[in-house]
Amino acid sequence: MDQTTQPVLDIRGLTVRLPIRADRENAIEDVSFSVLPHEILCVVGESGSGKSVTAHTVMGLLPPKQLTATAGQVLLQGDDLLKKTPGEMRALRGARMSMIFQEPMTALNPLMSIGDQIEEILQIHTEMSARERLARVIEVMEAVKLPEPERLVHSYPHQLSGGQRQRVMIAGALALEPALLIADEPTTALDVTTQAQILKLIKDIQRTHGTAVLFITHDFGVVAEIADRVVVMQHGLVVEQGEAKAVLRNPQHPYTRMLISAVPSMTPPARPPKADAPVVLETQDLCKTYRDRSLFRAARETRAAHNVELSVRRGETLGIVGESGSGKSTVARCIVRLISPTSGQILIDGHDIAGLSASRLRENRRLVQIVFQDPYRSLNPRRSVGASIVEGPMNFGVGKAEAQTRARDLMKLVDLDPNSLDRFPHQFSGGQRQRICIARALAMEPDVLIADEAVSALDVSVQAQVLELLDDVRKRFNLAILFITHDLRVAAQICDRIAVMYKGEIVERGPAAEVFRAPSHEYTQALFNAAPGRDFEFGSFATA
Amino acid sequence: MSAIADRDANRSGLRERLAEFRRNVLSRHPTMAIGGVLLILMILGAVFAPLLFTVDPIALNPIQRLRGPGAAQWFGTDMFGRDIYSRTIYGTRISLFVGLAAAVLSIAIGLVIGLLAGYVRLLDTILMRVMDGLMAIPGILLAIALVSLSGASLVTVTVAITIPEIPRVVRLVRAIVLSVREEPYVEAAVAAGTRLPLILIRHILPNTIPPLIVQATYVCASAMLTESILGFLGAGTPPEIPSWGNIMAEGRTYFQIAPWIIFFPGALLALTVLAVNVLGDGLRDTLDPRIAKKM
Amino acid sequence: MFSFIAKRIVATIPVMGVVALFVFLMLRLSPGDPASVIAGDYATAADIERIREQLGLSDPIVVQFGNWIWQLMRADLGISIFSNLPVTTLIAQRLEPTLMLSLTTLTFSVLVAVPLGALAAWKAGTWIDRAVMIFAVAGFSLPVFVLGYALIYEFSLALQWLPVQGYKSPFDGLLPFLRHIILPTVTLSVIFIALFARITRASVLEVLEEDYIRTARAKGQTERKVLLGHALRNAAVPIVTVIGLGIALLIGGVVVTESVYNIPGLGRLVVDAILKRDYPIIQGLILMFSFVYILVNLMIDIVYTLIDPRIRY
Amino acid sequence: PAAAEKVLRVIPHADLKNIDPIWTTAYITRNHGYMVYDTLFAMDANLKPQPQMVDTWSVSDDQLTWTFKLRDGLKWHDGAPVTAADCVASLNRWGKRDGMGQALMNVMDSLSAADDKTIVMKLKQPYGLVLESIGKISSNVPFMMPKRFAETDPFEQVTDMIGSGPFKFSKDEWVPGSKVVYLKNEDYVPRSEPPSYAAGGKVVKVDRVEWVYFPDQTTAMNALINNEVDYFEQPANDLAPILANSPGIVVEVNDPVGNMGFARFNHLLPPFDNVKVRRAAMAAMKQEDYLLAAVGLPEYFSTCYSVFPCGTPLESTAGSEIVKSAGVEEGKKLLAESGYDGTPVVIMQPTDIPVLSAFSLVTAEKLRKIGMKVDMQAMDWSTLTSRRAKRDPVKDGGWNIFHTWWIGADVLNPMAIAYSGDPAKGWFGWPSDADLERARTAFPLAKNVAEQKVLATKVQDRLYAIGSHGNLGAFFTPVAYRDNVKGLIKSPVQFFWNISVE
Ligand SMILES: Nc1ncnc2c1ncn2[C@@H]1O[C@H](COP(=O)(O)OP(=O)(O)OP(=O)(O)O)[C@@H](O)[C@H]1O
Ligand SMILES: Nc1ncnc2c1ncn2[C@@H]1O[C@H](COP(=O)(O)OP(=O)(O)OP(=O)(O)O)[C@@H](O)[C@H]1O
Ligand SMILES: [Mg+2]
Ligand SMILES: [Mg+2]
Repeated sequence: MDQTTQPVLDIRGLTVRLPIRADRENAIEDVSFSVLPHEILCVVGESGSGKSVTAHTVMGLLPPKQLTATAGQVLLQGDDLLKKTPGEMRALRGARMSMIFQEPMTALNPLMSIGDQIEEILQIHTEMSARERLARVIEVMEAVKLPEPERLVHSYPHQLSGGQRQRVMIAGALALEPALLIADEPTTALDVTTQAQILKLIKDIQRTHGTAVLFITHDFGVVAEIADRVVVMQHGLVVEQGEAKAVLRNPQHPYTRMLISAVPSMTPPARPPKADAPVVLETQDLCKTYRDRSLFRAARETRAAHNVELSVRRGETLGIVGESGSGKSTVARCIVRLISPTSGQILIDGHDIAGLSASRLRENRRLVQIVFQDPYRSLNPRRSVGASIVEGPMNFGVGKAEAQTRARDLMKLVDLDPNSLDRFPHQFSGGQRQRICIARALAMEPDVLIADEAVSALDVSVQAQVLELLDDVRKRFNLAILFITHDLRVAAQICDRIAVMYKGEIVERGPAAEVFRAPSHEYTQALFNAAPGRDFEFGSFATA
Repeated sequence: MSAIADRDANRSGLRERLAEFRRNVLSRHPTMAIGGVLLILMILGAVFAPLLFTVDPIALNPIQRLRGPGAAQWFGTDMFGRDIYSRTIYGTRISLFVGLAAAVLSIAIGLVIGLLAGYVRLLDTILMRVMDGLMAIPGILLAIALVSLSGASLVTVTVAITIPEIPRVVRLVRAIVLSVREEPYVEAAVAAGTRLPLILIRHILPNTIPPLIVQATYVCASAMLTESILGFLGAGTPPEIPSWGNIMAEGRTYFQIAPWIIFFPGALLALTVLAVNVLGDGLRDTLDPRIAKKM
Repeated sequence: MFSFIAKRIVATIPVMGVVALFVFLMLRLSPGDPASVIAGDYATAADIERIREQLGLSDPIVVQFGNWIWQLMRADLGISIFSNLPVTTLIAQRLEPTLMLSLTTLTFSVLVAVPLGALAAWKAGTWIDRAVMIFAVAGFSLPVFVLGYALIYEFSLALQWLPVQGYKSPFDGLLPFLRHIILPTVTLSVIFIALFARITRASVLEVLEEDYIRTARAKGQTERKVLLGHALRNAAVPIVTVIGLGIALLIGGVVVTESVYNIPGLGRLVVDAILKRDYPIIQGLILMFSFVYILVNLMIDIVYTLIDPRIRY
Repeated sequence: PAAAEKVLRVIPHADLKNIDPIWTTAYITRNHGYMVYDTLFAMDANLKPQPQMVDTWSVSDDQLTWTFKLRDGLKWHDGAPVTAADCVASLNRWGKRDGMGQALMNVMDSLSAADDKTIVMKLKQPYGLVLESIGKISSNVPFMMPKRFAETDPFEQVTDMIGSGPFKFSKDEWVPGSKVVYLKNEDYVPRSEPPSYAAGGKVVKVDRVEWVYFPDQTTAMNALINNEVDYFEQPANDLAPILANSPGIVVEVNDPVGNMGFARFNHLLPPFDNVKVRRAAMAAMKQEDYLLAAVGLPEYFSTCYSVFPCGTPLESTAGSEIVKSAGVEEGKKLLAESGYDGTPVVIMQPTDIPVLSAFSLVTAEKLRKIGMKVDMQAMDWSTLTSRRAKRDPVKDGGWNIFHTWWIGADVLNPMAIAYSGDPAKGWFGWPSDADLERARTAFPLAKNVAEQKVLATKVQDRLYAIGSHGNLGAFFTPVAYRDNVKGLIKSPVQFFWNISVE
């Protein structure tokens, strides 16, 4: 066989068994695919589909005794990894195959300097002298474009940004020029702009070093951006694989078709302007400065929101986009008055609630409701979902029976069985919980609904459903929605108008279509340019 | 029709839950089951002490002093000829009382203070300074001082053992409150206009229960030990009321002459504390996996 | 950093204030006072009143408290009512044994418990783990004095290996010091070994779940080095915290151990003082213990910065 | 120094908390006083005062002027000679604190130093207990100290330990609560007579005496067994057999007089303000039960129905039927007659003193048996000492009964404060009986022994008649020591001269 076409990684009929009493018998079943040299193979699939288990099996990092490979072969350059002893696996890990992980924030040892952590891998696998190792460390740090490597080697992870940390991870993974690099959602936790840089880095390295890359993601944008070939997994099975372009343009398996159809388009659909509807929410000069007033420290001030001016009309969705830390949540929390703004005004139906006392505030609580990002923590796990939904209305004097009826109606509205009101949150899936949260917010019959990253934690298919629901309730109740997201595709789909936040300020605003077509502020442009697969238009396929 | 189905669902839910309890708790933590059973036996022993072939535990009988264990006195007699078996069985009452009372009191008081400190910013600083102060005083010393200063009685001993435990509970509760109040579901309740007392009771308090139950077992165990140490240092429960602590304390001079005076209550104490600790560990593992890791 | 330490020391003042007030009120509002103890068996009520006056115990409580605080501000802990010696002298006389016993106990417990706990975490779920944990729970269940008597009986009387009691300064020879300190140390350590082993096991277990442990494994690092190099150090912060909290417990344990082994330390000084109502000693010592506790915890905060580069003050 | 310093390592019966034997009556401080200080007179084994610092003495025919001449060679530890002025000041300070001292001062006209060596005491009236007072064996002992210290307010402690006794106090080595060290006073000139109680020659045969206090009896016992100490002053009676059976250890009773158990009623409060109730209680207080419970081993106790220690000159059986041959039945009967209304009796139980704790337990049981209600209140001895001084009703912190013991030497005669019948000046419990007080005050004025005996009998009779206190019998505390320790002096007080370590 030709050296260049022999797969670096060849997985054949791999089955990994889950511990007894798990939700299914095998985490992955009869998985077969291979990664060729000079190739980026993307594995996509919904949460729980077995992507990580596959990767960990290759690395020999499955939790011992809980997950075991029961059938198949994992060939790394022809050697069956499943037959190796733990010692032999250790020798391979880091040297011939490396892995980088999703969370750059936690994947580095916080107590060890950057240099030491990269150097560790050289220490384990080579006989290099200390000086040689240091030289190599600097070299790979330069290769991943970390600034000032000589200085940075002595830094600790917390002193680096997320993107830099991920670069450190990559530097470590590449220090010994492995044949195979496994990247398990390496950019999911990063801002789009950073994500774009990291993706470019991986692609560059793969090109220059000829490393084979097994890239795990659930983001089709990313797939469109970098994949040579794609493997689609569902419930532990490989349902489809092939050339990236072919799969994306012409998916065969219904699951793949459904997934791809659910990817929101970067082009906003045409939306009728709502210029004549009354303004229900308006902020003027809204500022919030966090003061970390601690007895033992100099007060640390974070200017999280500065002179934020925005307005939302009835029946309109205003999107706030921006990268992490730009102050989006701060604005949302001020408007809901979970925190008090430092200055400025928040007008709800024309009444300023920015400075209301606790008791006056309570009377106004009904008008603004919020849905949070994390569906798992947004519902009190100890109370039935019914109790959570009726809590608000009953605070405002609605009788129990009436509140119950309203709750049942809302359950129907969000497409859930009204009889499941007395079930507990853990008996629902993430998407269902997010629906319940929406129902809870609607139960208050608010004028303004704030969705703070309300769909970011959901799989694309579920995400599409929840988005649809939100748009539906907006129409039905003529709600004003403030939709906060960092996902431009999502913003494009649901927002009438967009405000772009950057370092606590709104740098650009306008109708969604306009902003997407011709972003004017340079930050907005950078943001849009960084969106993965922005040039790829995902088709919509019949899934039946 | 649907109501019946519902009830069935509930019933099967209950049955399922029981089965799950058996599976998860009893099979995974057999030690916890043993601890629980032991504790229940102790409590039964305490309640039914008069029926367990005991004699008057404070009846003096100097003629029979310092008899070893035998047919007449199962656990032997002490220096006043009192029956160690009866004293030990009756002592269960006191030790368990002290343990349980200290646990319940410290948890109840600590809970209130902790909730207030955690949720009412203004009180936080003051309350926590006071708690820091209390915490800084070594617990045993505080207890000895309180007992010897205010006179030995069951009440003072219990109070003296309880007070040093309070700051720990307060800190625990406060830490939980501070983290739970940031939870989205609490914020959602705030946004829904729920009043502070209701927020505390409905949304925050339940989160403190599992770790507090666990904490209560540790307080209970350490209270029983502290009671015995106070006895040893001459500041324990009054000698007229037999407790494991003061039986041992009174008998310590006789450690080499009449070891049974110390041995039986000591063994029972160790066993009970062990049972409570094991129960606590098991509860922690089942009720509160998060804390399980942290402890 | 220095301003942090300075501020922290300033912050101890209100806490110490709470301690001072608490201790003072506890002493003055309770029955029993030193006058009657001093007066002895032959005294009449008039004699006792005379002594009370002499000791300043007849002054209004506020005045007494004021006097005491004023005294404290001049770094004066007062004079023992009974022995007529300055409390500072009494403390100085007895500091060494308590300090040494505390140090040996902490050292010994840490040396035994941390490896034991780490081992248990590493072997979580195996019989080793269970054995360590059973020992740990058992360590919490045994009254200190019973253990003390048993050890004396076995090692001093039966085997004749070690002395029964007493304290010898290490400055007068290491061997006698060690011979005298071994049994008390072991007695006192049991509970700390239990405590530290538990927390070590728990925090190592938690750390072993962390992503960076997986990273280290992905690098091909050996399990031993993963445990020692990565896990243990990261687990150190909670362990050190518990060691700090253990200081309070240590003081309590010292009281009993010192009695059983007849070590002339601070623990016995304070218990004797409580039983005899020697107010200045009780006040001074409890204040000192509290101060030490706060100081140790401040030191621990500083240790954090050595362990963890993220923590900066 | 000499090849090997001779050290006597002692476990004293208590911790030496304070060092001024006039300021406190604690027995341990008294023992300490005997180490450091010397006395003008001292009691011998026949309970007779013998000159100690005094060389010769005389009394005028009218019994009013007493002249004492000091021995030669008496020196304070700082090297200064002992002068009569020092002794006058010392007696004056003692006379302000001690009961017998106060009685003596009451009849004293003047006390002065005629010259460096001569003390002259003038009385207002003849007084029979002059030598018995200044030769008192137990607290407060009139110890002689330099004038500058003796002028200290008697309610304040002296600041330094300068005496003229056979040992010097090593102040730097004193660790209160743990250790006291005495060094042999090389300058001390002992009398030539053999030692007898506190009297006779105080010949020091060791270089150093170390008192190391043990708070724990078991540890103390083990230390003696393990040869870590030489002398254990007061082992718990029950430990005596173990010690006696250990090789190389001697256990014996050193105090021939023993201790007298004492249950004190509060005569001011109901129900014990009623003499019949008090006597009902006394009837039930069977000595054997107390002694067996508190002391245990029969070799260490004996019943004694006299209020003055059995075996001492004033021993008597007057009025003792109530304690001797009555019993629970008799008690019940007396109680029924008394009209006892069920008022509960508050017993103060000092839990930190085992003997007294045991006494309290027995009393509780006895009182319950005769049909009284008992409220047992546990506390430590410190609380008890301050509470017993309260005359208030029970609900305001008063009390009904507590227990203590007197060493026999403290209650040799009616002058002991325990036997006072004057509630204004008397001891806690405050019995009131004019006849009793008359007999007591007459006692020191008695012309001869026979007259004294009559008065003492009268006192005892009244004490029993009014139910002054419960008499719980005599008990003896053994000492235990390594068999290389020789030369113990039999005495109610522990002395360390004449003891050698071989
Ligand atoms: N240690 C484990 N114990 C039990 N089940 C596990 C374990 N690890 C994974 N699983 C199960 O294996 C299945 C596959 O999990 P895997 O982590 O591979 O999913 P994934 O595709 O990586 O999902 P995600 O996108 O959420 O990371 C899931 O059902 C998961 O619950
Ligand atoms: N409670 C707080 N105390 C201090 N600083 C805070 C607090 N909450 C947020 N910040 C800071 O305020 C800034 C804005 O935070 P915010 O949460 O509003 O950002 P965001 O745009 O919502 O980010 P993300 O997309 O990550 O949710 C950040 O720098 C953050 O660190
Ligand atoms: Mg995954
Ligand atoms: Mg946010």
